[in-house]
Amino acid sequence: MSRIGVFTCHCGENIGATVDCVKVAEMCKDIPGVVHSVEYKYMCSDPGQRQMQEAIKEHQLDGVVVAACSPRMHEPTFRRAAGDAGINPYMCEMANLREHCSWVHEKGDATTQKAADLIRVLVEKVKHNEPLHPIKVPVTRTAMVIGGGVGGIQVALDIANGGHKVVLVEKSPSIGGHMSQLSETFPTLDCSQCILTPRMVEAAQHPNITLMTYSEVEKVDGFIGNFKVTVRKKARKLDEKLCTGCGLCIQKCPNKKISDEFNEGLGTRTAIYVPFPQAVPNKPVIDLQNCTYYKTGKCKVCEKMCPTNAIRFDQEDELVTLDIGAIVLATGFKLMKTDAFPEYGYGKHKDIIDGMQFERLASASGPTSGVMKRPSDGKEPETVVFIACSGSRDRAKGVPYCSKICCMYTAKHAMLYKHKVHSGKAYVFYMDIRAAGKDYDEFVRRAIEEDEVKYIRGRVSKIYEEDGKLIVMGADTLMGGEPVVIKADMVVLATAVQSNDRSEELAQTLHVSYDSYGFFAEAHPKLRPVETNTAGIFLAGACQAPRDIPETVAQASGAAAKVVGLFSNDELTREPIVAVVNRQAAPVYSTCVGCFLCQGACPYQAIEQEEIKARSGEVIMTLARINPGLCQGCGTCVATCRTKAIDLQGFSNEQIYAELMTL
Amino acid sequence: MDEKFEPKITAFVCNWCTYAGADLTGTSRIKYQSNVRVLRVPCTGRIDYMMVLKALHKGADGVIVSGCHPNDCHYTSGNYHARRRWMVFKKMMEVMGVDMRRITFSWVSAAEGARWAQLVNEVTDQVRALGPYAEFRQIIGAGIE
Amino acid sequence: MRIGYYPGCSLLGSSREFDESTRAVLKALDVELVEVADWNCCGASSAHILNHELSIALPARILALAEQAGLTEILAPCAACSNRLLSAQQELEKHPEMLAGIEKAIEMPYKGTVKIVNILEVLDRLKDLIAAKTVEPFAKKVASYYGCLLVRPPRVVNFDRPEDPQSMDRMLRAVGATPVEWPFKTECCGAAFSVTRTDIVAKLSGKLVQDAVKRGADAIVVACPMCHSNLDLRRAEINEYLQQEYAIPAMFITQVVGLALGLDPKALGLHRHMVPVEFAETAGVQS
Amino acid sequence: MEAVNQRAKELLEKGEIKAVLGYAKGTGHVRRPHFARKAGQVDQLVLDAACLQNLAVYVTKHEVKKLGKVAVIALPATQRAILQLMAERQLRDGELVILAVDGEAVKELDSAAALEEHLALKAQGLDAKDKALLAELDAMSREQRWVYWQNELSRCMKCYACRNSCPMCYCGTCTMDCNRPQWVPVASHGIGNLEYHAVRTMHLAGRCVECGECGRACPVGIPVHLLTFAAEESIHEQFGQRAGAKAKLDYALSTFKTDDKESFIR
Amino acid sequence: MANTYNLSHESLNSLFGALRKDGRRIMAPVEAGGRTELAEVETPAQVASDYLQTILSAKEVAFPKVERLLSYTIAPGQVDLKDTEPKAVPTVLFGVRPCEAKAFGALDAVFNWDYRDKFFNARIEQLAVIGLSCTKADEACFCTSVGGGPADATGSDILLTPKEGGYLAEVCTEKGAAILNLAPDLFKPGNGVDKAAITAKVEQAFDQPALTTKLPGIFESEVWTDQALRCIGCGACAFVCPTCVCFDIQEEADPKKGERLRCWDSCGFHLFTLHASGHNPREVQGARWRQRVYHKFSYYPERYDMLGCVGCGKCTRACPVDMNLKEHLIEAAGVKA
Repeated sequence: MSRIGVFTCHCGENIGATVDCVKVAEMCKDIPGVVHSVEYKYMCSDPGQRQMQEAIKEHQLDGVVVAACSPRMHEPTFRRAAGDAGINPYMCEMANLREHCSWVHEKGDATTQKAADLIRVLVEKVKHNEPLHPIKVPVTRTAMVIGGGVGGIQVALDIANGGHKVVLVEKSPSIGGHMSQLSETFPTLDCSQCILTPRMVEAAQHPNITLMTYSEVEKVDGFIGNFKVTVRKKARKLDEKLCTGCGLCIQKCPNKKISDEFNEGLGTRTAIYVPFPQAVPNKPVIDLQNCTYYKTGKCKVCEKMCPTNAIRFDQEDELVTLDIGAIVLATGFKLMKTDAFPEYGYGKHKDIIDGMQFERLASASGPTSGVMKRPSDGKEPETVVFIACSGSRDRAKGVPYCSKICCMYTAKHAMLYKHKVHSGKAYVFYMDIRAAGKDYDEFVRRAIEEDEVKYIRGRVSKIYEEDGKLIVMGADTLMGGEPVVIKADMVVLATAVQSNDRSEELAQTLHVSYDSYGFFAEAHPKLRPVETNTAGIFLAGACQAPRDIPETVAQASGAAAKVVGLFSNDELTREPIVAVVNRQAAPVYSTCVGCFLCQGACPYQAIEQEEIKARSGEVIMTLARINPGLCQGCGTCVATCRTKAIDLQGFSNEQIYAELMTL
Repeated sequence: MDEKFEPKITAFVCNWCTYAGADLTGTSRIKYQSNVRVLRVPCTGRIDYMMVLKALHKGADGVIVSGCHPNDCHYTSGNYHARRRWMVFKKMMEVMGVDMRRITFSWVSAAEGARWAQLVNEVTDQVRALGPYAEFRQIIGAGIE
Repeated sequence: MRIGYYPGCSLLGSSREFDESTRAVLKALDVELVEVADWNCCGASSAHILNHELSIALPARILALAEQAGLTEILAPCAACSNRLLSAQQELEKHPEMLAGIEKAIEMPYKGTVKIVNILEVLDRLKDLIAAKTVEPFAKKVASYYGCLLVRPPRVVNFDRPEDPQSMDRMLRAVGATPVEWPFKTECCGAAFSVTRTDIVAKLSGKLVQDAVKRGADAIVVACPMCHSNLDLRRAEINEYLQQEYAIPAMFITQVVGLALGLDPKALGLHRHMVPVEFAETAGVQS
Repeated sequence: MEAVNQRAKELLEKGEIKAVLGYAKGTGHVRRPHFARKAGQVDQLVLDAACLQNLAVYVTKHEVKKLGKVAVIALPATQRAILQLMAERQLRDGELVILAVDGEAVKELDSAAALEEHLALKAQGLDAKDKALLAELDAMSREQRWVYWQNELSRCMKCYACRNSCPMCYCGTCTMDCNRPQWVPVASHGIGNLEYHAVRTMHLAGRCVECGECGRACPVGIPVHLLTFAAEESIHEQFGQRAGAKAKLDYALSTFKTDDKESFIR
Repeated sequence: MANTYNLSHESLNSLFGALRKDGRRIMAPVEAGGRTELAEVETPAQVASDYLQTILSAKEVAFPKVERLLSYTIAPGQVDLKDTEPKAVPTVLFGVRPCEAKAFGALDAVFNWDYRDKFFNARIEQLAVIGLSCTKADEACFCTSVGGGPADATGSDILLTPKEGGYLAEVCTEKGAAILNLAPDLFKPGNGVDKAAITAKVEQAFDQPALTTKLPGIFESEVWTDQALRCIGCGACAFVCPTCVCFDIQEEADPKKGERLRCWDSCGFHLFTLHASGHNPREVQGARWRQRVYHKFSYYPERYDMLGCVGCGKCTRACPVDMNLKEHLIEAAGVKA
């Protein structure tokens, strides 16, 4: 017979005001197997926990039901306390009287009855609980950082400086990310390249960091501490060891009119190229879509010119599988394109550009060498309109959220423009100015007050072209909704920050959750912001939500700290909520019949084959076995198994059956 | 029939979405009817159809089975497997003449606290209107001398 | 092809030429138009601001009649008509609980099975045939003017791009015309102010006429009776307001297609326009 | 038949197999399963329209496996069952000699791949009679179906003839025999019978080769095969998969498509 | 004590009326959906007219497939136990075959061996059997090989044998006489008829006493394994058998209440003898099949001095794989000891 203790919590007024806790505690005394039932104001408080621990000892309890808040809140707390009192922590269960009862029902007998019922169910469950022991798994102390922008670089450097190996995977030919495209950064207006480039070089030269540029993660198997990551190293068509980065091939490449991604289509590049002069590594790649040789079978000029014979036209993609202990996602974001705006001409006007294009126009290393020239005819724009919240906070565009960085960079853009074209007129259409950050609001004020940027609070309904001008039709809501028409030479849309292309695909590869906009989901919005729901995978930067540089870097260091913390142990312990295939004495061995129908149902490929052998070595049966390191405890296999050979620890058939019998 | 018939509703919900969603209902102080008793399992993939049948056996007048929306499964695909299982199970129950108005399948995410309240209320009202599941009750004990 | 036909009031009155040209062109393309018998007012433009149920019941009756006639598709050339039909159909789909009341009001069953199409959709389907049958390419520069009701609200009409639509431009290119790039494809013409406040129409439609001419158009092409009224019937007020004699004709898309197919201008109702359909060497402003 | 028997004799004589599993004359007009273990016994084997049983039920039994390699005279349903058993890893390639009989034609097969290829040439699905029965069931109201099945199932006494005659019910420990917990009551009372047949159906959904053996086996004439047929057909309709058609396991309930179409989940 | 009477076809109506008036339920074979099964009837017209055997035996009248032995409720601090009082309705079994009537003796032997089963006895006390001799038999029948016959009156309170215009009625027991006394006018004095001439011919198939003597010596014979190779191990034979008496006790309970049920069981099931350790003394179907034969033909005679088989052939007819008991017994009888 079980000796179960029930501890009913008032949670102050939270439960107590609706549920008659005293009565509930009294009712629970009548449940067979319950030897101790009390109520207390705050069970989670120190005295509350102590009370429970003392009762465990005094009444020799072998199981505990804490009737309080959601187990998602305090189950770890009470299990720890129960464990400290000498019983197995998994002999403690929680009945959710707060979120599922007192907060959602009116005061009354029915609610009190429900509270007692909820406890009764859990008491029956606890009677069938088994003591469980945490699973220990070894840890491979190598981290993988996916994404080589400023966030990824920071994570990699922090982990590497912590003494652990890091593999930094970047899909494009160079690390640097969006930050390397920026001209100046707010609120200090220091040159982006100047502060980023040293970090890029540091990462490249760090003995603990292995750079894998022009590479993409293809497959992730395994689990925390023991991931097996397959990376596709795309063929640069070049022997990186031989290439010195002299650039001769680039100079001689006959195919020079290719739209340049790094310059956001505002400049051109060759078919063999490095994305930008400061690229790390400074080794070119051949763009297969545009290379004359791959299109026509003739050319090979680069091969002829290369002084070290580094060009390899026959090079193939390479798949590399790595043992990884932790993964940090730092895959960044993308900007909504101007063609997403019907009201602004679906991207057909060359002089309507997005924020990143403006960065390139303003950048000293950009296609105009930092001279303000509008894309259509290269003229210096005399009037520029900046439109904040282009797409952001707009349900019709599918982006109800605030993109967070646009207020600041729009102010910066207007300022940079005014610094370059002193006589120019800059207008900013905005909804609200969100300049929360150190020195941020001061920065915006400077744009308005010192650089005389005209801020108009209102939306722009339409832009059309007339006589070489862009007619911007908007409204000034601070002037009673008065229509405003501005004849502009160039319009800059602060387009919405969106999750990166294929981020959902990547999330599915890594088994991490993501929100409806494709941003990766953190494990807890407040308390676990750099972790994902998948153990061992962490987040940094704008792949989680729109972020600016300081925030990205801070989060990157946070994620790095998590990884370093994980790597501080030889092995780590995991919750024993895993599926198990039963084993019985010969000649039955197991009720598993070895049909392996469960294998397909497992999302984690955790179901392996195990052979039962006679002493002679002859295989008697082939059974399923569940790798406790891979199993995450979803229980899909349990429901699939016909012979009930698989059971889920913590949510076993016996436990659930007992709960059901109580209803 | 008892004039004050109050239906018994049993809900099987996954830990990560619907249970968390129901927690949010609480945190948001959205009220709903108290007829439902929730059983927490890790994932809809864990929900064996026998649980649903047992709930009816043990006197439930209505059953709710709920988990993460497609694509949102904490375990990436448990809910897809569950969905298939339900598609077949529902068909079977219909063939056997079980009243499927009493079994509700739904997706309620961790963010849908209001939706959980609405679902529970809708199901409770619907089952209350249907009355006790007398038909099913009749076969319990039938065939015993 | 056999298709249901709901002309609506405008096509019997102010825009008879739209009706005539639609029938003529579709006949030339071997499309059989089956006019819905005993049709009624679609409710535009006032029913929906007066009584919601009425605004649903009126179009529902038309659709129900079409169902009874065994039609699967119904063409409503007037943009306001097709807009109202679509609105009613979607409202009933979304709110099945309204159905009983509506059926009672119209005294017949309503199933919602009839697909509603506008004239551009029908022409687009026949594009290849039209191109093949074109004998006199309409080699003019044209400003394609869609107005509001053809493309808006997008969730109701779900047709073409709500800003800068393309379907009429495609059709015009198919018959040899060159659509000008202009920004006012969906700007307001003044619509129902045509009667009550001609001054507003003059201002709004005036902007359209002025810009079309400025961008070198020889004609403004429309697919809505209301647009046509404002651009054609109100041309005197427009010209007076702008202090300019704009002679650019406003034509229905069906008329343009009809001309290209070599149909008799009279059969297309060209003679009914207030602004003569004439093209000078240098179209636009007549000095 | 003669050709089959001839080949069976040959195999037995050469010692390549230890027994031939086929049909023999039984009580009255009945044909019963029969193991011919000596060449001389082969002549007892008959093959005619009265041979109905799905012989695949025997090939997973350890008593039969212990005999050694067996040749099975396999009608189409038996072929499908053997293929499904192979996909479910209950039989290996080469473990059996499959004498596939389809009308007059006989083919000797010994691997899942060969069986798959062989079966691919044949139409699958229910015959007209069973389709009509399902349609009849379908035409009933929900309440009528409930009454129909409760009437039928009231006769069930859980003799498990349906289970034991099914080639796919090879589990060493059937879920019905699992008692910790006892999900399905042992007793054959109202709820016990409903739950048993629901479980049996769900366990065969996606695995049923539609031989109808369970219905034939039932001593009290409950058309239990209609349940598994309905499940299997619905799986075929909804997911396009069929049991007993593929050498590689293609189990509808452990695979999924992200766009599986249903309309009932709120 | 058999007294012989004539009973006309027409008088059956009155007899049924008299029985029902006396408060007795009449159970008889009826046709339902192509099957012959036992069911409650009100008039003779409802009784199946031309049948060989019912699928299930008549044993369920006294030994139902599921019966409640006791129930209990659990309240705080106490268990409230309630014994089940057997519901015994006065019943007349009409028209069962002599073999089945005889089988009640085999059931009685077990239910009253050392422990007297109150459930069985309560029902038997209230039961009267009006048997009906067989005028036809099939290949499965072998009553004459096990001491019975198509017109054997053992076990019947009244045995009817069809003849022209009605039945020959042999009133065999006091229970039978009591029925006669309900409607004495219907039973006309009749003279003896040559029953053998009217009833079915069932040839004796094997020498049962010799087989029973031989069985202990051929326990290890391969004949059992060979015969059982075809057996799929279901319980159809046991469940239709009029003498099979094995049952399983099941407790169905939740934290608040429970009940104890007695359910039919079968020695043919693998689970029947499975130990909790996983060991199974009857691991293979051959052993289980042998048990079935030995129980009926060796252990029964040894323990109760009677056979556990009445040769009705129901098992053969019900078997999905045509395990023909008669044929198998003939084969066993031929095995060299």
